[in-house]
Amino acid sequence: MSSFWDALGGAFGLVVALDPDLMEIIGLSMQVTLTAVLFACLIGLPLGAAVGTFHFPGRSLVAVILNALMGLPPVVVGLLVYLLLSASGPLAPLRLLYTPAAMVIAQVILVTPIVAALTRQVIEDLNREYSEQFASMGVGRLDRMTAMLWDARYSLLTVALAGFGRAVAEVGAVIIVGGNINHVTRVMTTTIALETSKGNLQLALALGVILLLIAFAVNSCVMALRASAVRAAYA
Amino acid sequence: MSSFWDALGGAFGLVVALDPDLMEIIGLSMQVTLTAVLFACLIGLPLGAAVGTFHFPGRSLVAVILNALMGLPPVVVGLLVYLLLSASGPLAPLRLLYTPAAMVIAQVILVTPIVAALTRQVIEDLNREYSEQFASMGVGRLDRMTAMLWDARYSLLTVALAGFGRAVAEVGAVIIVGGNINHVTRVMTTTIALETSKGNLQLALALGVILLLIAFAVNSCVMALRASAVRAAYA
Amino acid sequence: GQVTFAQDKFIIVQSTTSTQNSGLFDYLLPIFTDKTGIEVRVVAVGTGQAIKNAANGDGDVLFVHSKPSEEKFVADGLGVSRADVMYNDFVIVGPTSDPAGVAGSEDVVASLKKIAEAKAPFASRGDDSGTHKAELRLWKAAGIDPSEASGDWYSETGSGMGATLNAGTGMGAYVLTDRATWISFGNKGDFEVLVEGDPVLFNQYGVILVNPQVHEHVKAEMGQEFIDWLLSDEGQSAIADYKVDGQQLFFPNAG
Amino acid sequence: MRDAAFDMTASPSTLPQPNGGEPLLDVRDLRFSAGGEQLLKGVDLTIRKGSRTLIMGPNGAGKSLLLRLMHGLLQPEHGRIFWQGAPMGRQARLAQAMVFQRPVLLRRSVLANLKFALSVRGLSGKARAGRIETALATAGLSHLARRPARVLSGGEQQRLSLVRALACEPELLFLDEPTANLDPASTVAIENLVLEANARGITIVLVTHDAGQAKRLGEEVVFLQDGQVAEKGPAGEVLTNPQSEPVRAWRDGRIYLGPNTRTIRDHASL
Amino acid sequence: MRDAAFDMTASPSTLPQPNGGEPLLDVRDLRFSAGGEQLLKGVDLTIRKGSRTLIMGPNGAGKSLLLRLMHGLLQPEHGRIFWQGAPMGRQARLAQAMVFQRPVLLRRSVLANLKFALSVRGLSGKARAGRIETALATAGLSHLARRPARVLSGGEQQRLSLVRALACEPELLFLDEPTANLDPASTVAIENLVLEANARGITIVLVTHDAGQAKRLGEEVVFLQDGQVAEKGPAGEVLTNPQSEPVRAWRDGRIYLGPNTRTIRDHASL
Ligand SMILES: Nc1ncnc2c1ncn2[C@@H]1O[C@H](COP(=O)(O)OP(=O)(O)OP(=O)(O)O)[C@@H](O)[C@H]1O
Ligand SMILES: Nc1ncnc2c1ncn2[C@@H]1O[C@H](COP(=O)(O)OP(=O)(O)OP(=O)(O)O)[C@@H](O)[C@H]1O
Ligand SMILES: [Mg+2]
Ligand SMILES: [Mg+2]
Repeated sequence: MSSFWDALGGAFGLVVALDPDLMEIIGLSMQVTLTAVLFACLIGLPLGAAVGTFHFPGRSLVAVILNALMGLPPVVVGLLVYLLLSASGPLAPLRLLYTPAAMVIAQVILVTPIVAALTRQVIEDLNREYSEQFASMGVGRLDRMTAMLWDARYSLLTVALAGFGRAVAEVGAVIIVGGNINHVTRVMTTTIALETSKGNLQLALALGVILLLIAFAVNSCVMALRASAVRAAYA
Repeated sequence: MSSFWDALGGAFGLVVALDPDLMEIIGLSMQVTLTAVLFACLIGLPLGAAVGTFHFPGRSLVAVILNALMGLPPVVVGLLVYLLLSASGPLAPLRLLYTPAAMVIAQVILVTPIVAALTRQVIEDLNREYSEQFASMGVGRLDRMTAMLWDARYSLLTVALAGFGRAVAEVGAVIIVGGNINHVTRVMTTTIALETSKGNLQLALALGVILLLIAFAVNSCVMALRASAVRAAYA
Repeated sequence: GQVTFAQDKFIIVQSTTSTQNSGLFDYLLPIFTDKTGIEVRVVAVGTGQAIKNAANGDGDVLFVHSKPSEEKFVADGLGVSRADVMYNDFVIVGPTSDPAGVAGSEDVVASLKKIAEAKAPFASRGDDSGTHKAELRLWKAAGIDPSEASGDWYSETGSGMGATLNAGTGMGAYVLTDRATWISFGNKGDFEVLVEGDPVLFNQYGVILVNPQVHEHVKAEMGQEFIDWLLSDEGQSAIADYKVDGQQLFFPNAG
Repeated sequence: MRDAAFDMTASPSTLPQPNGGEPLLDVRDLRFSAGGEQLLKGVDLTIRKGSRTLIMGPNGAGKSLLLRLMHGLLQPEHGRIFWQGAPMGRQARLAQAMVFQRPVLLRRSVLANLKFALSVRGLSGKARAGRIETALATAGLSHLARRPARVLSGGEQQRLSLVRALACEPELLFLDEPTANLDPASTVAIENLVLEANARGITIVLVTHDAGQAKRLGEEVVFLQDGQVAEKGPAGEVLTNPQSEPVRAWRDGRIYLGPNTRTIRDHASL
Repeated sequence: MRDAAFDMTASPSTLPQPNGGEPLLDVRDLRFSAGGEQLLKGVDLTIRKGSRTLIMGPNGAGKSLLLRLMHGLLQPEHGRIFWQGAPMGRQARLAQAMVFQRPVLLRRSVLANLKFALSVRGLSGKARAGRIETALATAGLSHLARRPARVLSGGEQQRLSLVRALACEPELLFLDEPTANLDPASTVAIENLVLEANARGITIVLVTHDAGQAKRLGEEVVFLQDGQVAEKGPAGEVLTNPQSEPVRAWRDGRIYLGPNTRTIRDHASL
């Protein structure tokens, strides 16, 4: 695997040299992923909290559906979004196909169920502890949800990071709706797939290592923020 | 999208008619995925529980690494396993490349961090409650872990199902190490990818719907088993 | 050769997506397997990846369409020898609205010039595949460097033929594709073949046995049997017999 | 035991009014089962407006369950609960507050716990700040306001959850063993607080195991045994001159080996 | 307060031996801080083998913290704890058991909770079954063995966690307000159980707010106030004839407004 180390060195060289092409790709990766995770959390956290908190008919069915949707195949999501946005699709006038926005849409669809399903579990566990007290205090539905989302925030960070992991690693959906178009929609994962299909396996691996390091950096930042928040809460 | 309904009808027709090719593909999908999830749980549950329970130097680093590894790109995992198993790789004598076993290995690598990272969070939350009592009783390390894994089993089901979702939907890694060889390593997701590249988008979508229904069925079974276990525990 | 167990009676062919997506293998391989009892397992990936995989020894036979790379593969000693099997041709497909007005042309270079002048959208595979390399040769002949317009009217999809065609039909862009993939492609939309018949659009497929002296586990006997059959009259006429919608996709030209 | 069929159709206005305030909460033939066992076996009870009712009885008698049912946290399996003559609803619960036997505090600071409780009642700004200050001072927790509520000592937690409930100014306050973990001074203070609140018109329902406390606070005593009311009446009478065997046994610190005790051996060594 | 430098080097054998059993647990100038505040401010204490020590004091005095430190669940910030002359270790903790103020029960049945505790001590099969049966009978929980422990009533949970600790047959038993939620009969039973265990040689350290209980059970009383020992001595003396103002205040149900109370207003309305 010595050629791998060469490739890794080369790839790092590009990063260190701030190679504009690679920087553009990394930047777009982060932009698409973080936007998608943000939206997925905006939808998935309240959704999961609602299912984890309230009793309504069909609640366990919804929980099972959310769990099942964690198994949404990326390619299928990609196709669905493609068919919606394509020139002959219903949303063609938006002209979003092969834009980063389309990739964000696909990732939101993919990541939201993960965030929602895991949030449901976390909130359900907390609700077992809080629900009688809340009922006694007459806390309204919205207040219950927000209070529990807030109090479970440290556990939910892991949920959001799971969503981030799925989004940042994802290639099947974004390549279909983004098209992996150079300088437009090319991100880390689609680049890796491309280099793989070109047979540049070592380069592909090296790019993968860089992607992982970026994911590691993001996770470290989040956990450091969390730690300092915990410290502040106890100070 | 009327052609989609035709395709879906057609695909269902194949399922209902127990079309042997489709059955073979579905069967292999399930076999690979469930085996992978089983191994991922066997590794990830104790690993996550250990990180969530014990204090050791570098513990938070390990937690961050596990979180970051949730963002392991499937293509990279596929490449890594490919390079290991390839005829010129170190594990060539096992002759596993382009077999279902290779696909299982890739998925285990992909899913284990997800199971471990989410397990860590669940167990850490439970440990906050139990740890003093356990310390007081002098419960040994192994007993602590197994006791908490057992007591958190219902929450951990959701974790395992998240792993299942990731595995069943995964295509990037299995297509590289499995090769999508007809009758040998062709599974639902690689079939969907193939049909997509053939331009049979409607058929691909229909297969995706079937895959989702299978995921839904698996989730329903798991949740039904859980519900009856809960009922038995209170009877 | 080596001892072959019953369950081991198969070979692995590293090939490209065009042969797989066109359905050729689904037609061809059962005929061969019926006759010889040898199962053929096809791994269909990008040309570059196929060659790389074969170089690693992860296949017994290489069946691609990029003559220079194939010749280099043999020259490097990785393959035993190369033989022509069949050809088809490249065509330019595009929307019926034809914004660059190239429909009916037989001059592909002139057509590319028109497309560039009109800045009409063009989707390129951009993946170093045989098709991509052929496309780049044609641009060069037209005296245009499309990479300057990359991300503008010229989109490099960095994907396989099918994915690029999906992108092309999705964004209404011209695409250079091999005819076989196009004919069997299911998502044509309002696209049709606009430019064809130029002799420079010739697309040759070759087959190579991976060198068993480099990779000793290569199933040379069975691989050679497959190659021999492909090149035989029987194999050649089987290739010619494969039709989609009444159209012949590949034209045998062995020997 | 009363006739269930009769009780189901009985409306509280047709029932005899005990002297004192008018009925605030009426419990009719309340039954409740869980885990396949009947835990409350037909409880009848009237809480009059402005009264102080003490619920007493051995561990596991069903006191906390009864409070939960009266507060509307659990749905009865049989029987009815009326709040000011109408069936219980969410509105009724908002007029009540409850201090649980095991305090449930949010994973926030002491201050944030009080803030949350008051903002749920629609209070904010100055009005809230004032009430919070009073509550903290009342609980003797002013200097601990920024501490996470979960690290408070047992007694501090109990005091916090009590003033949290009081700060909401309910019409009816349920207290489930509110002084179990308190030191003598705090116990006296809380008892005075309860009497003060009652004097302001707040109806009190209090569970306790402390006979002294019962005598100091009680008007009405309801003695539960095995999910049934064994005896009820004015506190002085029930506690000093019990008419039923369970209360006599309780007063003497004996185990009551009544008809519902499964085996004598079960309780023998206790 | 003692000189810290001296205490750090003191070994228990050089310390004067109180009459009665030899020292089992020695606490020297123990200090502990959390959340930026010093919560224990130099506690010295000797628990003699076979003795019954009562820890008393107002809410928030640091009683539960002191128990946690003595049991090795928290690490002191300063000072030392010796177990039979040697520094505390895991081995020492295995010879001790503790009943927490707020019982922590596994999310399992009553039976499974006992099973788990005993199997941790290496018991299984018949020996375990026998001890479980005794424990259940002792706690009066035999008929609830299959119930999830989390749904037990407050008193039942307290009894369960007590017999769970006793079943492990520790040398030293820490009890943090073990009868706070118990009815009079159970309180008597638990007190007898504690005396019995003590008679069998088990050393007892018990936290209580109940002066009556203290008189019934106590040999030695240690009175904590604001993280410091205000007074210690034989139970009879300390409780009937206190020498220090904090204990006098406590006995009279008054708030001690000593030097460490931040403001008078803090506690005024309590
Ligand atoms: N969900 C449940 N499933 C099974 N049994 C339950 C459930 N909830 C409560 N119980 C049982 O009901 C009985 C009454 O419980 P409750 O908490 O009302 O007792 P209590 O009178 O408040 O006792 P204590 O004085 O100990 O607090 C107990 O024996 C308890 O084990
Ligand atoms: N982790 C912590 N951070 C900040 N303060 C703490 C922490 N743990 C305990 N305290 C504080 O230490 C003080 C002593 O607590 P402790 O539980 O020992 O009291 P206690 O004497 O047992 O009181 P009670 O009789 O109410 O049980 C309390 O004021 C509590 O708020
Ligand atoms: Mg109770
Ligand atoms: Mg305490």
